[in-house]
Amino acid sequence: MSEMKDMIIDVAERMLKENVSKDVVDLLERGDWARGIWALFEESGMFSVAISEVNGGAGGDLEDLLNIVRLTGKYAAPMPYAESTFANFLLENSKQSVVDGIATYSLKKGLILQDGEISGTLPNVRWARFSKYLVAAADSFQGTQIVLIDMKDATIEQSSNIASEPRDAVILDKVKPLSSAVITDEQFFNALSIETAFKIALMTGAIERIFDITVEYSKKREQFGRPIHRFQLVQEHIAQLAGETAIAVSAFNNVCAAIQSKDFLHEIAFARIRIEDAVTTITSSAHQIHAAIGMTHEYPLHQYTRRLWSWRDEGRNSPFWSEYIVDYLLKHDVDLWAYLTKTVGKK
Amino acid sequence: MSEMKDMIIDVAERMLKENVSKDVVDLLERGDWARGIWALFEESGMFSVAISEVNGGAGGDLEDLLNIVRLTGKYAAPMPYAESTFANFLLENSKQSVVDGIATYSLKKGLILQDGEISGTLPNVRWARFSKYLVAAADSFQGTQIVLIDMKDATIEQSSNIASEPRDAVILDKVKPLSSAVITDEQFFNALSIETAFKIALMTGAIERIFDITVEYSKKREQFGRPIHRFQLVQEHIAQLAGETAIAVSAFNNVCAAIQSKDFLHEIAFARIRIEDAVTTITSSAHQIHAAIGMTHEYPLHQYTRRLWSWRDEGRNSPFWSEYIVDYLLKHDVDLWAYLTKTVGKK
Amino acid sequence: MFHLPTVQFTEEQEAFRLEVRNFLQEHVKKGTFTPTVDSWLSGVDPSFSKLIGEKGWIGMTWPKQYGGQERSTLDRYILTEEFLAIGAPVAAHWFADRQTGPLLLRYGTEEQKQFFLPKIAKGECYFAIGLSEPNSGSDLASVRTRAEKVEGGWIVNGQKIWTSNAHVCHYMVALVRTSPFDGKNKHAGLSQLIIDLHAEGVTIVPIKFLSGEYHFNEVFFDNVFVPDNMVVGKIGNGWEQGLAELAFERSGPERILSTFLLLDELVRELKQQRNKEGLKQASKLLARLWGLRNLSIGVAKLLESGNTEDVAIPASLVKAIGTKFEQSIPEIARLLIETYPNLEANRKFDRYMAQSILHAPSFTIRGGTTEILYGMVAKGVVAK
Amino acid sequence: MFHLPTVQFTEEQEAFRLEVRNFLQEHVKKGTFTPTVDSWLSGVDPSFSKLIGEKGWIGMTWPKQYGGQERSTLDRYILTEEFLAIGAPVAAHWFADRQTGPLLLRYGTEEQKQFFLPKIAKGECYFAIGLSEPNSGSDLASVRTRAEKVEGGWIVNGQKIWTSNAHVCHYMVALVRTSPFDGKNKHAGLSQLIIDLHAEGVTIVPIKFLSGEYHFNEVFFDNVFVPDNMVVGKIGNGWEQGLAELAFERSGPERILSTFLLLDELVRELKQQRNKEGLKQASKLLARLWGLRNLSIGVAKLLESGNTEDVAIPASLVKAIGTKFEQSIPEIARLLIETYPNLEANRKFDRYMAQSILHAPSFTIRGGTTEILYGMVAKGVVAK
Repeated sequence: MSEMKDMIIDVAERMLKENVSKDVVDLLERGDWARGIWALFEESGMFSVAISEVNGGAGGDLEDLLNIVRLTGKYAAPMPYAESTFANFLLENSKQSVVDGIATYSLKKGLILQDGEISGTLPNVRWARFSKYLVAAADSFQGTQIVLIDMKDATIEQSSNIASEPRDAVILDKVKPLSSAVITDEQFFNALSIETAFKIALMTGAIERIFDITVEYSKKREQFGRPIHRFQLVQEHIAQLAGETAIAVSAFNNVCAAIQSKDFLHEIAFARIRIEDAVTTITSSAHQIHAAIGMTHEYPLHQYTRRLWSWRDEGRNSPFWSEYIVDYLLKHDVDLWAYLTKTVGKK
Repeated sequence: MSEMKDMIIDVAERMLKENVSKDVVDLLERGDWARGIWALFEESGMFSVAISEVNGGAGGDLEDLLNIVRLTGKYAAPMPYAESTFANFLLENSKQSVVDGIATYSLKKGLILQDGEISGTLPNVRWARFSKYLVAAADSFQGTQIVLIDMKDATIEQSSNIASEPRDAVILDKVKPLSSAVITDEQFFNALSIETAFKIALMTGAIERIFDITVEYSKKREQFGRPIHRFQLVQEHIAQLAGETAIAVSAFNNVCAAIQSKDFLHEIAFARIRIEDAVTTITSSAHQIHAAIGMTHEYPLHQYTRRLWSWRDEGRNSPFWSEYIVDYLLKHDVDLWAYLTKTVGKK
Repeated sequence: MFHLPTVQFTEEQEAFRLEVRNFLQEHVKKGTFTPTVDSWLSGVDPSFSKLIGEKGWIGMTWPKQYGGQERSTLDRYILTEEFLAIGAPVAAHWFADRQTGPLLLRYGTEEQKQFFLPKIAKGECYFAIGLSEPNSGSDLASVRTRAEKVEGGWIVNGQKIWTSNAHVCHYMVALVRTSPFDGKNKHAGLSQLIIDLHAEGVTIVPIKFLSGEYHFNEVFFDNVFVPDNMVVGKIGNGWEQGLAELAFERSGPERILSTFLLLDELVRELKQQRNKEGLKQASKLLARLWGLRNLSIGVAKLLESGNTEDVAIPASLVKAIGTKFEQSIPEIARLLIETYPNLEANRKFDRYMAQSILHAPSFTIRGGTTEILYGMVAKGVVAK
Repeated sequence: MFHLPTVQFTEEQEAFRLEVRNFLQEHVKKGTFTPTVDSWLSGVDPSFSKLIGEKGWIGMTWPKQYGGQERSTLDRYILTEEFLAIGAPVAAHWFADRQTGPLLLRYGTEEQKQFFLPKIAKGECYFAIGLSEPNSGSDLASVRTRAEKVEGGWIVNGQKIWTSNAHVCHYMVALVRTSPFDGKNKHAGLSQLIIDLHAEGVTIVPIKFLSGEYHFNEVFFDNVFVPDNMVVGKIGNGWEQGLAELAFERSGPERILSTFLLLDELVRELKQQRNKEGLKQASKLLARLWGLRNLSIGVAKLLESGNTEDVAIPASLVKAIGTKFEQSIPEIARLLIETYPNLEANRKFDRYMAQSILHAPSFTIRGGTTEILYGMVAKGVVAK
């Protein structure tokens, strides 16, 4: 964790808290987004966190960036911050120049790069309609390449997820990339795992917020003449929310620590599997405590639960990471306890 | 359901209630069993229920028998009633003469019948040490055979399940069966499914009893100055017990009705899968409500929960029946809703 | 206490089931309706309701003199199952058929029965249920909407909330306070009135659902005049009347099948993939559905035989366990088949998934929360 | 409130882990002990405790002057994990090491510390915990065992129950009433006394566990004299002292790993079968274990840094969620690998399964029921 972390985090949280009201989150449903907070983030250098100084970055690290991403999840900030920063992460890690302005990315199969031209269709590309650049993986004779595409060259079919976030189909027909670079399978897998860390960050943020909203509601709301948090069955829900929130936050923090230590693939696998479990419990308990009011558009809870229900199916999810763990266990003759304590092969 | 059902059931329940106290159930742990209730059952013709009149039976049907088996589960009666009656069921259904006295059975792989002699080992045979006869499935050149063996010819290695019920290994070395008969694969599968119905009956009985014991306890036991059934979290456990008990009882009754209608394989599959689910919830909620006292040998709860934990892993269990359903779905191009409503192929 | 009757459907009942099924499948093919998850609450389609009314499939258990068919409870059960299994848009007439009809048959005046029941049966007259009020939640006795006696009727003032589909309904059966609130007997002084939703002083304000859809409303009453002949049953008896209504309507197929479309699609996709392991997981869901359906049909059979005493507990259990089952389907399905839930997706699995996820939280809230049901069941079994 | 510290173990810590592991594996090979599920409660083996004491592995965080090693909380955490992961019989000295030692270090007199701690550290002196009484259950304030002041000490009369392994212990720290019960302040007037279990007037009666095993006891006190120097802390302060003791001991590896042996055997058998689908199910258990372990280690780290304020809620959460996790392992495992649970089976999977099933119900009862923990957590977060 870099030394600037506490400061950056404080600044980011203050900006988000002051500028992302429920109305701002709702902008998406009217076809707009939070340009104001985007501009503030640009001014305060939030986009250069974790970009190396050579590329004009401010010198923070990935953990700092993931913590800001977590906050954008906590405030459901309707802007492509995670997308733009991860797009630049992909560019940097494949030794290409980073870009300014709104960028998005896709690591799905679907693009083919041949004779210097890219064709294919990518479904559910985040924020495509608002993006200036797309960073994507494309198959080529040289192997997988990370390519940078000018969105002016793409055709877009608009669609959205159940949280009303833009998830558009992007169609490329013989488009020349602005740049491209071959990456190894290992690099590609690393990119997938960092993408998963971004999703874990976003989901952790939303979980934290749901916990706060729900506990607050349980104090204010009365039934049968008492605040509802005094009923045992509500207490059970609160305890379950607290437990899953604590585990999600701690999973996220451990993923960050593992990334710093460069040995993180299994942590990311465990964290993703565990946090998807948490989403089920958290969304269900939070809505049950809120009852009818939580099902209304006017009340803010759904801005976080709908995002969790969307985000948990984005990127590589629980079944993918389960398979990763299983393949590892089947390939290596490891003692389970040594595996869990990271002491495999040590005596 | 035969007309005699209500009468038989009443008589059986009265006898069990009066004669199977906690002390009687405990006999097993001292190497003995309930010879008294066995004799009463013999006197009142409980062993000839569901045996055809040709074979000297009293003319009841399988549903009557299953209901008595359910009651022996409800009272944890420590005698091989289900085993002896099912052994005779196997004999009758393979057109062999039924036997008197204690009999047991095994439908596990392990025996080979060759040149008129049987060899092999069967693990976990119920009540073997007390049995006069063993009815078992043996592989032969003619296919599967149901064989009747005199237990004098067998070597027994005693063992017991976690409910302290005798589950012995039976070793046969070139033993001549008293009788034998070849059965078809279909007949064998039917036998497996009726065996499962017997287990469902036993488990349903134990579940009913656990429910009764636990509700009674929740009324008597006080904490913080109130009977515990007034605490919401105890109410949740009681409601879950009630729900799983209602579903188990109704599953059992539907299995009986299906057996009467001769179209029962899928019912037995569903019932077995569902009741194993119920066992998890029921044993956990009942013990949680009872807290420490339920963990003592002196209190009767464990006589039922330990049986459930044993019986649920006997015979063909949930994974086996899941596979049966899956194979059916994969082999037949059926509409799911038609399958569930038993209207496949009807227009 | 748990020995409910078992039901083996007769040939006539099976034939009726197939008749309904063929009719509905035909109309799906024709495009009369598009199947949706949770269609009994969100599938409002008055023209479909009229079509169903023409078939004699609304109020089908009622006396013929009031437009009914005098068919059995089990026939109605079969009909409802087929509607829900295919996701037919039956929401417009749902509450009138399920609740208002039986209420009027039990407590209504001859005039009310003659006036309302035939219209309901034709699929032309829809009723909303007016129970909840702002902040009342599960505490229904805290009703504040009041009716004051005037010459020839009552003047109603107050507000109902979470009223499903009030915007397409013609009337509401509202629980109102006809005597002042008595802290010692909160259930006294409540009455049921039929309120014309187009009467002067009634304002219906939509409440946007979290998905942006529109199912429920706030309904305001500002000096609304309700004539005496629109009182249901006895003044002051509203609590008992309303309670009876609720208890018997907890155990229908709509507490089991709200997300059946998704389960159906899950099994279809798994079969196409020949995914044996996935199907094994799904088989557990089928066993759960089978267990719930036995219980639910057993309750229907009990009701048909007129035994209402033993119904309350198993009916509450069907709702408590059934709605959790409905909720569990999307959570399990998403781990077995890759999906990205989207309300406008072409792929059915993604679309049903989106509908299921967004509607699911309601299942354990509407019609009595799971927490309230746990308390009712526990009190019931302890009292036996 | 949930941002617990993360821990990356140092090379020294890792070396220590491997030292412990090698030692234990060697002793399993030698036959010093047979691994069992839930060994921290049911694995009583005084000779093994002495062996551990010789290694300096009891009271290892305590000051050297009292026989400790002044090692860190995390070292002790690692040690405990290794004990439980291999199922070592650490029950005899368990409570003395986990609870009595810290209690005496915090509240004990110099004389008590010098007398008891070195013996505990050698693995020669075992303590029982005397909290529960007949019918007290979760309501610990309802303690009735009373101590009356006499010349030079106290006369104790009453009864404790569910006292784990009292039959092998030398002493008990008992919560007793030293002033009459005050309905308005149930927590006042309670004190902690060290009672010699071999003193006159003490009777220990075994309570048979449901499996026929023998872990817990009733302990009767009939005019037992306890000298003044055996009072722990202040007279009347027993509730606070006891509570602190409980809160900090809720989140150890013993709330996560009680059935780890079974999980380990499950994965081993699935790997042998190369059962990919079964392993996928198991991988979810691994992720749950990983999540709990992070939380539990985070709490240990907080305790090490002296921050006890933020510990109570996460510690209760580890216990509430961890014990349910431990219980879930046999229920999931039995569906993945064919088994017939048997305490005497040769096959480890069947044996661990039997041990797990029979012990599992205790996990969510002992040391604070899940229901009590839910209430504590909810009250805690609402108050923040």
